[in-house]
Amino acid sequence: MLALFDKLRKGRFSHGIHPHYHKEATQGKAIKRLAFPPRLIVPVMQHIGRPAKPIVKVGEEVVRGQVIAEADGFLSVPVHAPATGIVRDIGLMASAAGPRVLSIVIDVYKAASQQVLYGEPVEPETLTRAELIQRVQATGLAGLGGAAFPSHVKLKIPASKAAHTLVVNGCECEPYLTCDHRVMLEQPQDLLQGIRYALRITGAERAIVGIEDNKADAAAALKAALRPDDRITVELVETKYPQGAEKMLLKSLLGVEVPEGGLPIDLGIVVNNVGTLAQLGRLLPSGEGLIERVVTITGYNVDMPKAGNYRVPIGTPVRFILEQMGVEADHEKVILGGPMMGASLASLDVPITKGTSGVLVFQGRTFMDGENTAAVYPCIKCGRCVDACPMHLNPAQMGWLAGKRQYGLMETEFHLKSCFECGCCSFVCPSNIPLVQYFRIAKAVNRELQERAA
Amino acid sequence: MANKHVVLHTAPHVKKPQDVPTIMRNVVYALLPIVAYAVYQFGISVLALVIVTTLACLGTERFFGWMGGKPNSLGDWSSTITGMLLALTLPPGFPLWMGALAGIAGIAIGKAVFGGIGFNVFNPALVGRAFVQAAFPVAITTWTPAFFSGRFTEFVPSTLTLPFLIPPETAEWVKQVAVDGFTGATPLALHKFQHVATSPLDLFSGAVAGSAGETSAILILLCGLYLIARNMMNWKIPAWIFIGVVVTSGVLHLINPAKCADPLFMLFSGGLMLGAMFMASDMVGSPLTPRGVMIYGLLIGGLTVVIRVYGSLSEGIMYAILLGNAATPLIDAFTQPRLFGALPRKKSA
Amino acid sequence: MSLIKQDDRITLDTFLEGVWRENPVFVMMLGMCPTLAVTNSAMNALAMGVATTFVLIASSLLVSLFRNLIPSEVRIATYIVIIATFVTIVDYTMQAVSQPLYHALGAFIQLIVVNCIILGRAEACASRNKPLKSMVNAAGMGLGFTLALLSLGSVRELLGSGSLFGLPLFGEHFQPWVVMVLPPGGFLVLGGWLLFFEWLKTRKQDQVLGAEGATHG
Amino acid sequence: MGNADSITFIFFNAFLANNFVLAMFLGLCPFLGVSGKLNTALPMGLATSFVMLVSSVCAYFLNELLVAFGIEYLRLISYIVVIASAVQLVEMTLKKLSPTLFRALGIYLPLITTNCAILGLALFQTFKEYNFMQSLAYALGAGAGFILALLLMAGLRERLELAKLPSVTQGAALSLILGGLLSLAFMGFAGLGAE
Amino acid sequence: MSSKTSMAMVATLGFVTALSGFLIVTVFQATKPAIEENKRLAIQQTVLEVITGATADKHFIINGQGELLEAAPGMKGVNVYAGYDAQGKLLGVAAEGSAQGYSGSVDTIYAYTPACGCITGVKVIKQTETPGLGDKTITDKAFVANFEHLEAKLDAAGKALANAIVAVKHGSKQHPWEIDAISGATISSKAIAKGLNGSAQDVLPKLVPLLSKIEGAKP
Amino acid sequence: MVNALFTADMGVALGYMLALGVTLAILLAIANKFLFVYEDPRIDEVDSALPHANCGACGEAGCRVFAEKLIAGAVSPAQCTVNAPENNAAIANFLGVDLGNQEKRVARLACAGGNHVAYMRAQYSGLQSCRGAAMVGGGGKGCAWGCLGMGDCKDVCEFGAISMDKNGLPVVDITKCTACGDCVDVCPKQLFELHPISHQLWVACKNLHHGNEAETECEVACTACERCANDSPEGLITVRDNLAIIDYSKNSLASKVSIQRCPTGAIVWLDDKGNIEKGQKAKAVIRKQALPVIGRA
Ligand SMILES: Cc1cc2nc3c(=O)[nH]c(=O)nc-3n(C[C@H](O)[C@H](O)[C@H](O)COP(=O)(O)O)c2cc1C
Ligand SMILES: Cc1cc2nc3c(=O)[nH]c(=O)nc-3n(C[C@H](O)[C@H](O)[C@H](O)COP(=O)(O)O)c2cc1C
Ligand SMILES: Cc1cc2nc3c(=O)[nH]c(=O)nc-3n(C[C@H](O)[C@H](O)[C@H](O)COP(=O)(O)O)c2cc1C
Ligand SMILES: Cc1cc2nc3c(=O)[nH]c(=O)nc-3n(C[C@H](O)[C@H](O)[C@H](O)CO)c2cc1C
Ligand code: SF4
Ligand code: SF4
Ligand code: SF4
Ligand code: SF4
Ligand code: FES
Repeated sequence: MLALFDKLRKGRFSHGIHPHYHKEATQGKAIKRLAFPPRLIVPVMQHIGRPAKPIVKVGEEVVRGQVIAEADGFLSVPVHAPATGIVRDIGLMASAAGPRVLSIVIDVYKAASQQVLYGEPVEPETLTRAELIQRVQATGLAGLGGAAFPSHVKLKIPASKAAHTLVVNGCECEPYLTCDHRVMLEQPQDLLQGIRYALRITGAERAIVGIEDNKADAAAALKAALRPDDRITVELVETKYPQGAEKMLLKSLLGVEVPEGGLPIDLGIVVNNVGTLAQLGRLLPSGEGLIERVVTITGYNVDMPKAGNYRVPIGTPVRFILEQMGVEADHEKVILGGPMMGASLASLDVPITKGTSGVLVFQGRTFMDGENTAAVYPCIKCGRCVDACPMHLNPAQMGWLAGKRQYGLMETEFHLKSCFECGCCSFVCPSNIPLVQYFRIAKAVNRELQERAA
Repeated sequence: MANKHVVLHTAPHVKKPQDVPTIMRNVVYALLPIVAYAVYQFGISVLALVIVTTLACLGTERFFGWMGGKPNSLGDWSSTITGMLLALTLPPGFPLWMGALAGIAGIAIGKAVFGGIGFNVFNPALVGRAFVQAAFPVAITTWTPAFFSGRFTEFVPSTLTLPFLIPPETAEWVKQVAVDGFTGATPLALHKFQHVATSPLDLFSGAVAGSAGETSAILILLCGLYLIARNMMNWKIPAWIFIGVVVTSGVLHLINPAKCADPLFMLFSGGLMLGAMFMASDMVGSPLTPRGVMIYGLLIGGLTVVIRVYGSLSEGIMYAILLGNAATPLIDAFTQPRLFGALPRKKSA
Repeated sequence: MSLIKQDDRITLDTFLEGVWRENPVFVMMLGMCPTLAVTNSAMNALAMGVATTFVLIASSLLVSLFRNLIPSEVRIATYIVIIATFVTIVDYTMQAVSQPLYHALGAFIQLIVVNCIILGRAEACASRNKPLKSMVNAAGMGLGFTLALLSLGSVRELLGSGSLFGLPLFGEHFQPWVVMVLPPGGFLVLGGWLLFFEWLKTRKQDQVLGAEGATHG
Repeated sequence: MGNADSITFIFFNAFLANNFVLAMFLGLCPFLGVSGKLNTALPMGLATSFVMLVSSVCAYFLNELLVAFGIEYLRLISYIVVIASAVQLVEMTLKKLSPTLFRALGIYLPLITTNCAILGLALFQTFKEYNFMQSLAYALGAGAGFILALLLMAGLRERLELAKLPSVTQGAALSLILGGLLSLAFMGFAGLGAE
Repeated sequence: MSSKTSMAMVATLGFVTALSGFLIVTVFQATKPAIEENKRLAIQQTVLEVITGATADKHFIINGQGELLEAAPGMKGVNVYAGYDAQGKLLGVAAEGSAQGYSGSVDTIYAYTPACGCITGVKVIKQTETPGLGDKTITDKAFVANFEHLEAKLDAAGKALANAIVAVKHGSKQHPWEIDAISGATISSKAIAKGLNGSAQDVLPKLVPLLSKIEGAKP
Repeated sequence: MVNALFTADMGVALGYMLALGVTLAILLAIANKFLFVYEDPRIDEVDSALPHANCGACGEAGCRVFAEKLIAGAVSPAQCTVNAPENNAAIANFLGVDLGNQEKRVARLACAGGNHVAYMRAQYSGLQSCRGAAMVGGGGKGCAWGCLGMGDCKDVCEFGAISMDKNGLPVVDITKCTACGDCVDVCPKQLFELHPISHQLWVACKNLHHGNEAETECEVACTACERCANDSPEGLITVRDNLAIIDYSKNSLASKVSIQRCPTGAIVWLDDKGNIEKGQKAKAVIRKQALPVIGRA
């Protein structure tokens, strides 16, 4: 009975939410290049894993594309100079998350041509898988879908496992963001090339590109660019947040559930973001490093005629971007990433990093999409969060526990670890309870306690 | 001052446009037609009753808020709902002082002691009613006729009873004003104690004895549908209750038609419609998950019929809902959602 | 026996302990069943309180006398036998004195046997102290219990029947709140008293704090 | 059904309408004391119900004996002594067989001895002159009712543990008010099963 | 565990139980007369109250074979209490009725007056109805007036009542065998009616043939 | 009357009671033999003298476990810092062991940046919790290392030892502090450390910026000027990552000399009541009210 139900539901995941998407402002605008800022702030840790080690000194001249910090082991990626200039400082600089992080500050030469000098072209088809993985690491590629997990690590299938399917995540389910959409429309060849490389590296038999059905034009563009011998299919999925979360996407496309605490590779699947693979398709043959990415720059309730998708050098401070957009310095909220999961900034001197997909400027009473106030009420047990949580958790119960600091219980009894902080629960909560924030706190505390116990 | 500064806030930065006061305010809107119809039916006595219970609820809420040093919580409208619903569950000629006491008891022991909105485990309006039902069993089973002629100018004699005193006998007065055939018993009591059936038409139009707000099932249904349409109420709760009632009474009716009325009568008589639509559906006292809601609804529906058929009382919805509220934490504990990608349970819960 | 030394002296506190600081009902929450069951009128409450006090004192005396003879394995069983004996005595005496009262209290006279206060006193006090001290303490506990029952019984009777010790107080037009003499009334009135005491306590604390703040400021 | 002596009526009456805890005021100490957590309430309820069953059977036969000897006035003392010993045996067995469970129930096991519900059951079944089957139904009903009340209470208290209670409502007062409301709700069962 | 402590245990418990047995028997013996007197008085009082004018009573038992016996402890059967006036004339016979009310059984003693073939008094001896509501059956004067003359005639065959005693909704009493219920306490009222009817249907057919015997058995 | 007592009744009753008592006693005795489980009675005794706060200050999972370990000799009574000293003494006496007194330890706060001296760069709104705020862009405080002042530590201290002063800094009442370490665990900026009260020299700052950069965020920050290190005995204070670090293994060398020339008063001397003494050269802070939120200095 239940199994039958599950079958019927294939092609979609249950729960989730339908926020206002607000993509109109930027989805029709072609990707443009943003000017180089006078100063770049390049953190050595823009990915998950071990920080890269700086290999330049203060006062040293660096050329665009040159490695300025090298990978520290396998679970790490190098950092390349996003522009030609001079290293002004290597020290603790502000980050989006708050703590000061080690960063390389580069004063950009105004007059420089900004040609990418480094890069040693190769024929990927001629390399072995191990060599390819090494080359991927050398590009400094880390997932552009948000988590910034080193791509070469993901593409290296552990010996005990085998990958049969590569899923390409073109959902872009976050409101406001359209960078992946534009990349699919404008660079289908790069993307398909990247998919082919990834198929080769992982040894998967086929690739499926999952795209939300509000981006049918992107799907059409990709289909048109397919070669007959490609083992690649393009499929439309329901437009619903968080369709782009890999677990949801796999459920929608393949009807499988990634087991609790597991990874897609446990099911023989590798998931990559379209932006990541488009970069891979370009960087792998040319041997260049990841020095810029496409970022959606837009806002709500602000006058921003230049809103659109821009190719932004890594390390560009947000302040510079806003100046370029002609936005006045005073505004209420600036968010890096999408509105559902992005971080609001305490300081505008925070740089764009490899994982940044958007810069959103919110003005006025923009916290809410509608008529609400921000006042927090006690949980009225409406169950909306339970009905919204795509992971089928019980956010209400966890919220009550968090209110009493019973973090341990949240983990042992209510699967706190399975929460991927999508924000659906907070989004629907009529009591405006900051559920996700509670869960982040709980996870952090539990992690610390475990570390201390270890 | 122009010193605007960056505001930090945790994700998500957008929200669904429905917060607690909005929902509650809409429930008030949904209740207004029912109140209006009750006033049309029973006259100014009911109007006075609604006002008194609502004021009592609001006053008690504010008093306890003040005692606990909490900010004013009247703006969330929830106490207004409590007051209105409470009045709708009381007999039209219920003495005002008893109504006030019900409001005070409902908010005080039903809500304030638990910490106010959201923390109450029982439905405050029903706590108030259960309290006065146990305190004044005679007054709460004294019904007055609907549509009596002087209803817009004249109070039911018992309405204006002085505080703490026994309400006057209304039997004589009822004889004077009643359209003939009024027996002073609700359709359920008639069926149970006298084995007299009431015509469905009367049930729909509300020309029967009963609580102020329970008599027109259709209107209640429509007002509930408004909330459902606006996604402010969980439609599954009334639905499961109706299913529970129909199934239980259907089975019992087939076994012994003399003892248990037919499902249709069960569904449209008494306070079931009001209770299922507006009181059982109060999310604070109902389970979180769809499976929990199913159990809760079936439990309430089933209990209502069982109490109506086998108990000493003719109506069981109020107690059924209170028992459902009481069982909610247990139901919740046993109907946790199944985790996405859950591994088969190794250890037992 | 115990780590923390027993004090043989009999002080005022030996007696008063049970009346207020360790009131069996309001503080220790013991013997709840009779407390709630028979307090629907002040008279019943008083009778129950007196009966319990008698059993309490008598059994304390006996337990204390035998305290050094009883092997610890059959300690509880022995205490219970002693208590049951006195309860039976009370039971028959009450039947002989007044049938209506006996019927009003029903089985709860016999259930004094299982009133945790009595066994608790036997365990905690009588088995460790000299007879006189045990009895004084038991008397205090009994008084505390009786007072608690009375405070419940009078509120419940007053509101629930409009009378006190059977005397109508509010005239014949008073509408009694029947719920008060029903089971929920018992729970709610005791809950109400506890809330009231708690409120008094916090208010007192606030005052103390306020005074401290003043001197500091 | 409907007959006051029928087994079903006795069962449901003791289970719901005249619930031992909420209407008869029996067994309140464990009801208030051990209802803080669901996973201690259930074993406690089961243990108590088991002892109820045992003592009901004991009481039935003991009463036959007492009547045969014509010494009914020794009823109370015999009941309580037998029950106390039975509980002690259960306690010892539990301690031996499942030390963890023993630890969880901790100080409450001895409380079963001094639990009015057990003795009350034995006395009431004798007063009502129930025969063996009726006594059994009575004990089962009372036990089920005790478990039900305990579980409902534990569920409510566990939930309220996570609420922001006003400072004065914490602890015993809260349990009592909950008990009052539960008892109010159980009034709905009045007369259930009667004709 | 040494056998010595075991012995001590046995000895202690034995001693204490014996001691308590002694105490209890003493008290029991001492209070027994008073208690029995109390109980007898209570019943007598009720019987004399319910049978108007009676000054003396006598307790009989009708056993399974329908024989009339003077009551003695340990007898099984239906209790009936005869009430006589000062002259020793039989005024009426009291019997017990019981039925389930709102929250428990309602037990009554009622007086049957052979002269009119009717019930002439009812007294509730035990009930657990809601105080202030269900106990109106005792206090409500209009309700008690129902039993000044409540018809309880046997049918032609003498095996059952000609008309069953029933309670009807307040204000709708039409026949002499109907009881006008208390409004708001219909259930309790009905319980009384049911108790009377049940008992009368059972007892009267047996009792009526025995009346002469009772008449003769002066107190 | 007396005669009535010696009826047959009495015989039956006495016989019955005797039989009952003896039977049950035998039953219990047998059961006792077969079902007996030994548990050290001292555990109960010791347990009863513990405070039953189950706070974990002793490092064990609750008082009973602590009692068991006490019996086993694995811990010493004074490790329960919550209990009244006389009760601990009673336990030590009862068990015949050493009290095991240790020097009292208390929680110390490594931040002096109240809202009157440290700048806020953004306005945090939302859950009033330091933990929560720290995760949202660091909470908006200019100094990324500094106290956010939302009092998680105060909330978590079971002993009521922490209060928030008017500038939003927690103050530890060292008479109440039991060194349970809860505040150490809870603070997202790791500002608390447990120290014996003899550690009186203390750096009340964790800012890793240098000189001006530090001072523009907080007026009482350690500027890494190294004066304290230079004035102190060799090795007592070192400046590492722009912050003065005290080597408490050399605590016996510590004196008030070290604090005198500190320009911001970041290094302080704590007396045995927990009062703070700053050096003579430390700039005086006269501002009382909170600084406004300013985007960037
Ligand atoms: C700590 C950690 C370890 C991971 N290890 C692997 C891995 O061994 N292999 C792999 O393919 N992906 C690995 N991932 C990547 C995940 O599969 C996933 O793609 C990544 O967390 C980003 O997903 P998200 O953006 O949905 O959060 C890891 C991620 C994290 C956070
Ligand atoms: C709630 C949530 C929403 C996500 N939405 C998207 C998305 O819209 N597009 C996307 O590419 N990745 C999204 N991700 C990340 C994916 O789960 C996954 O990590 C990513 O596709 C892996 O590709 P990458 O390693 O190339 O970044 C989301 C993750 C989460 C937790
Ligand atoms: C708390 C409570 C106690 C009640 N007690 C009694 C009672 O003792 N006796 C009784 O007949 N009905 C009792 N009732 C039942 C109602 O009053 C019932 O509606 C009534 O008996 C029906 O009679 P009516 O048709 O005359 O109104 C009680 C109801 C409640 C809520
Ligand atoms: C659909 C719906 C039904 C409600 N029903 C009730 C009700 O029956 N009684 C009541 O006191 N409040 C009711 N409320 C209001 C509110 O939830 C209630 O006051 C809370 O119990 C207070 O915590 C209702 C609210 C909604 C949205
Ligand atoms: S944030 Fe976590 S709990 Fe909330 S909806 Fe998303 S996965 Fe579920
Ligand atoms: S959505 Fe909010 S109010 Fe509703 S149950 Fe979840 S936490 Fe509670
Ligand atoms: S010390 Fe830490 S926990 Fe305490 S208020 Fe400051 S930041 Fe918060
Ligand atoms: S929380 Fe901190 S201040 Fe409070 S007692 Fe524990 S260590 Fe001391
Ligand atoms: S008094 Fe009844 S269980 Fe304690």
